[in-house]
Amino acid sequence: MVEEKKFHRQFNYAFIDERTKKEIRRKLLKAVCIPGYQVPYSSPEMPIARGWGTGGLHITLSLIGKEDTFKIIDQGSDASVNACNLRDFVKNTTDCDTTFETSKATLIQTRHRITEEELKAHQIMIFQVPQPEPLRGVERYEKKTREMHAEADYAKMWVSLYESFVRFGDIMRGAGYPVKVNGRYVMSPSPIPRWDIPNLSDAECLYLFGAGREKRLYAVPPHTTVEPLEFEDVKFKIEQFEGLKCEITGEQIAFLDELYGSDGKTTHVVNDSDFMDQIKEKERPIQWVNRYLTEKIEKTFNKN
Amino acid sequence: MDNKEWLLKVENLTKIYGEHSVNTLDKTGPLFNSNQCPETGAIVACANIDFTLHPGEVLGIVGESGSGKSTLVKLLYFDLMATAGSAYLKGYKNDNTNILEVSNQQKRFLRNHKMGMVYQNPRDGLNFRFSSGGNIAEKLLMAGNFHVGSIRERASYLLESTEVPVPRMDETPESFSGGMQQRVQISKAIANNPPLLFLDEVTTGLDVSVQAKLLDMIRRLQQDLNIAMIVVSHDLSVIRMLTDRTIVMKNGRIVEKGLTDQILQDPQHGYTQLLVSSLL
Amino acid sequence: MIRETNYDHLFESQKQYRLLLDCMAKPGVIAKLDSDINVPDGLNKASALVAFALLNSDVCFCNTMNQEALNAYFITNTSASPAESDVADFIFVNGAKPDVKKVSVAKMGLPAYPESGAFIIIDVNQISESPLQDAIKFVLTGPGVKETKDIYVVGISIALLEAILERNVEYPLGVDTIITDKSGAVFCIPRSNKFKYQE
Amino acid sequence: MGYVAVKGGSEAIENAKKLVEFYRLREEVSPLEVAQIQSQFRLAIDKIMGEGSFYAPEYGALALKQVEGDILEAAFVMRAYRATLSRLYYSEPIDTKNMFVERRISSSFRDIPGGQILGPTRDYTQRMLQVNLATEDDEDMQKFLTEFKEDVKGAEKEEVQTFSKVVDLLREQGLLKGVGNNEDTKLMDVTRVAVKYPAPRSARLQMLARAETGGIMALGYSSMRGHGSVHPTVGELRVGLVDVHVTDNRKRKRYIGKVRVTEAEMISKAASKSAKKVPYYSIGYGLCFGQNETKGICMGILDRAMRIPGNNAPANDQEFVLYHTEGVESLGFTNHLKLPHYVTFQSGLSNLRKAVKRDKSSEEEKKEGAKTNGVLQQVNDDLI
Repeated sequence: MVEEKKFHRQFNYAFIDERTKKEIRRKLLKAVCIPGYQVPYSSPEMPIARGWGTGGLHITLSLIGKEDTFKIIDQGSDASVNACNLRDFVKNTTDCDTTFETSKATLIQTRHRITEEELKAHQIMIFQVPQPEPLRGVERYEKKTREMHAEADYAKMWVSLYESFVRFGDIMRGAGYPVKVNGRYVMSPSPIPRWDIPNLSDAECLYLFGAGREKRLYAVPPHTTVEPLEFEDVKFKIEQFEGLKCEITGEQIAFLDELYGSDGKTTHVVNDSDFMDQIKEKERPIQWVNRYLTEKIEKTFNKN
Repeated sequence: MDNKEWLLKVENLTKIYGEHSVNTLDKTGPLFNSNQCPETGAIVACANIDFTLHPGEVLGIVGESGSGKSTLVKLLYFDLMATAGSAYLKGYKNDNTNILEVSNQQKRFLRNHKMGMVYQNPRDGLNFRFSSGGNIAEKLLMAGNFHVGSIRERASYLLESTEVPVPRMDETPESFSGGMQQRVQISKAIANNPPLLFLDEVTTGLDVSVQAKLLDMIRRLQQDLNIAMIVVSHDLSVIRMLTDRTIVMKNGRIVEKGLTDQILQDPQHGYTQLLVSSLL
Repeated sequence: MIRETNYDHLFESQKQYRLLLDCMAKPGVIAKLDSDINVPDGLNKASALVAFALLNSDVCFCNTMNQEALNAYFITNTSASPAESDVADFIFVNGAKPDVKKVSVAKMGLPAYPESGAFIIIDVNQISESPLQDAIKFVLTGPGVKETKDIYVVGISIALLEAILERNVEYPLGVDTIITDKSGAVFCIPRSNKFKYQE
Repeated sequence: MGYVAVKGGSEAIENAKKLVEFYRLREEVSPLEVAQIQSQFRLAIDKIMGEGSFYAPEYGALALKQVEGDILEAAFVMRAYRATLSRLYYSEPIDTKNMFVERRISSSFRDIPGGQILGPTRDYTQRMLQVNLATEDDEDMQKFLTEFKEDVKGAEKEEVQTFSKVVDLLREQGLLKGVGNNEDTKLMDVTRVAVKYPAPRSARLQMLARAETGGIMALGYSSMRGHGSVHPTVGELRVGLVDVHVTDNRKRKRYIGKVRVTEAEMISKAASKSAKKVPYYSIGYGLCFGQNETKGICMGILDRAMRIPGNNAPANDQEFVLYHTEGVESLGFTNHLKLPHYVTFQSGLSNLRKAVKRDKSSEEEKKEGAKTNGVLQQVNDDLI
């Protein structure tokens, strides 16, 4: 019966049709060739809402194959509800392996965090990006921000940082701190905390960024310079968590979440759920090395 | 004057809006008392403008509205694209590169390092979302100064020399008076010591007393910094006060040029005579 | 005309794309592309696999060698359409005997949209990480390369390299290069790479 | 403990899914049939097809059933499904001159060739709650249908209703000028490529046709109320069926079916750019799936408004209009605020705490209030 046929249709492997996958694959190659530059792409609708990780999914599903092991985190956690939903979706449409263990994953999709554990050359980290345009805060028109990137005209961006210092005594950018990639493009790292920013630079792994709603893809290849925007006398700083440690593991060198108990007491725990599990159950995984972290380690342990 | 001592050379600068024909230039101008081509309706904003500016010299451009005087400086500051013509800047690429035809990145470089512009409307030259200090910082950042301390020092110095109260540096120009906004604009324009400054009707719309103070300040600044200026105004008293030489424009063409004193005392062209008599 | 029936357009192209992506992200890394296909004379199998992985009816290509047979082969197997080299998204070139003129007019993108610059796919005889006789040595530096990386290539003309360097003078405008050899080896030089070569 | 609570993700989702299904059915009223929804929620389906940019009434009805009647959510489901279908052909431009007209009005002229045809509309009815519908049954339905058929007997088999266009009358007299959108030599398919700004008219019209009705109504209304300068008249508004053709691989034109569309041709005055400065009329065009007159009209207003140079009103600003009327995208992004943001919040919080500390220790306490407000604002800006 025609009616029966109408409502019985198989979806393609990894959901997206091959033609769109090819388009995304070509655009990703171009993104890699021009680090930090936002490549426009078709960004077809997904069965996931816009703003909930469609850009990340487009990349993941265009890359994924039978041999891949997929990990997805949201705010550092593998088990957060949206991560679970997206993991289910990827698993159901590809039948690939999934894992919580950072070291076992080949593709890691993330929202708002880089793993606490250092990533290796064979791994690809895929960011879900809400607003790919770092200049949107200082210039609302896409036509103009495109021109600004074309001419490497970042005056307004710099003035906004200057103004932040003047008004508040520091550069008040929290997550999503603007960076300059390969000495050319100013890029939004997606809303990762400043803690993670130094790990974008000169990494072993490939970083890919997908902004579905805004229809943009971009990339930071391995061993690429990524510098946070800072002044000679007003520097970029990571979050400090001074004197705080994880309630569960005692860990001091990791991005911490602040929890409020029903008794009103504040405690802290390691944000990266797999990192915490590894510490608890096995051994502390190898962490990223960057000068901000080294400084923090020195400060923390000299004090103690 | 010695040919070696030029700063800016402008040749055949022309800006036409709309479709033009071979006759457009011949059928417009002061002779016809019109900017508009009778054949195509094209508007000739300015045409065949030639002049040379010397280092440290102040050149006035005077004319009624629609004479093309503002267009001229906007073409040189790359706010508008010229239809034809060339301009050369001393010290830039062997002095023989037409700056009107270089890439946008190069134009940006020239604006950041070699030129300053003060517009009639402070909103065109200042970003009202930024503080006054931030506006000045913009120019300094683009010239490669990334030290907040030294940026603030320079901004304070500039605001002081343009008579803006330094404690108001971190306020946006929004709350300032018109005269003060203009002074912030001037501070920004001269922030990285450009050899060349354009002033486009900068006192228009201000109170007479404020005008006088601003002109005084500009004259003092010009003498202190020995900066070359092109001053555009419809007001001959502004031209008289500030400039060494003057170009008189009408319907997009130059009708008379010479030393300002001479033009004021003995205007040759009928139109200039009219302007001068109205000043008296 | 050969219609490749053994090639798996889903999983093989996925696998080979991943290798290409890795090579582009890490200029100088050599990958092997292989598949059970019957490529017409004068084309490296790996170049055909690059085409299979990236081309479809949304893009156009220009092949500067053995035109008739290769055009037919690409059209049949990828649905991409042939085009002149100044508008083509992909340009296929013989490294030893290149049509340099065609490469020298390749698209290099627009300042606001540099990604429209072309891919140049070059067939050479041999690629190696260790020195070879008659090879040209590439010294690669830039994003994806830790410090510098040396690659040896046999069968590539200097004029072609000059044409590519010339296209890439005004970064971010430029072309992105994929080099394949007869054994299926492939490496990439994105426009961000400031490579030098020595004879 | 917070940490453990977050871990139950998968299970929580599973339960939420079950619960929402339970909420859909818990009243134990017999399940809605798709055919019922399709035929009796005709206008909802039309909206869903327009915003879902997918002409498939059965699927629209199914989607509406699935999401318990949330029209935008249903459009979202349709879009996601549509995105998995391959685009085989582009249709030939439909010719609305040959529309089988069901409704057709013009407010520009008192009478028009062929006459005004009200067709199915609630425009001139009193919107009183019709309490008798509460007890409507099959018998009532049959009774009405029989009577209605009796009424229209004899008038039934008139000739096919196609009419020439009202705007053609103006065009023939030289009062209406073409839009002159030379930029559009090729259709730009907004579902296949990311739009670049300024967007060509073909892209703008497509995006409006897919836009959320409420969104374009708000902006269209703003333009008429004074934020902008479009003062339109309905040149012609028609609703009816049009034939759709495609050209196949062998260049043969093939008929593939009919779709119902609403077409609005809005007329407004435009200043001339030429030397003589004679004003003329210019058109604002709207066309969308199904019967959705609000959308057609507002689309026409916005098409016109976006061609006015300068961005002095929201409706004249194409980036503003097109980005913010995209219903499915706005829906997703506004709702994504429900996702956890504790990492980003923490990052902003650490800045704020430091700033407050600095502020307290600083001697100049004058502007304390203002400063802290500024700080809070900044922290909010960071929470993207």
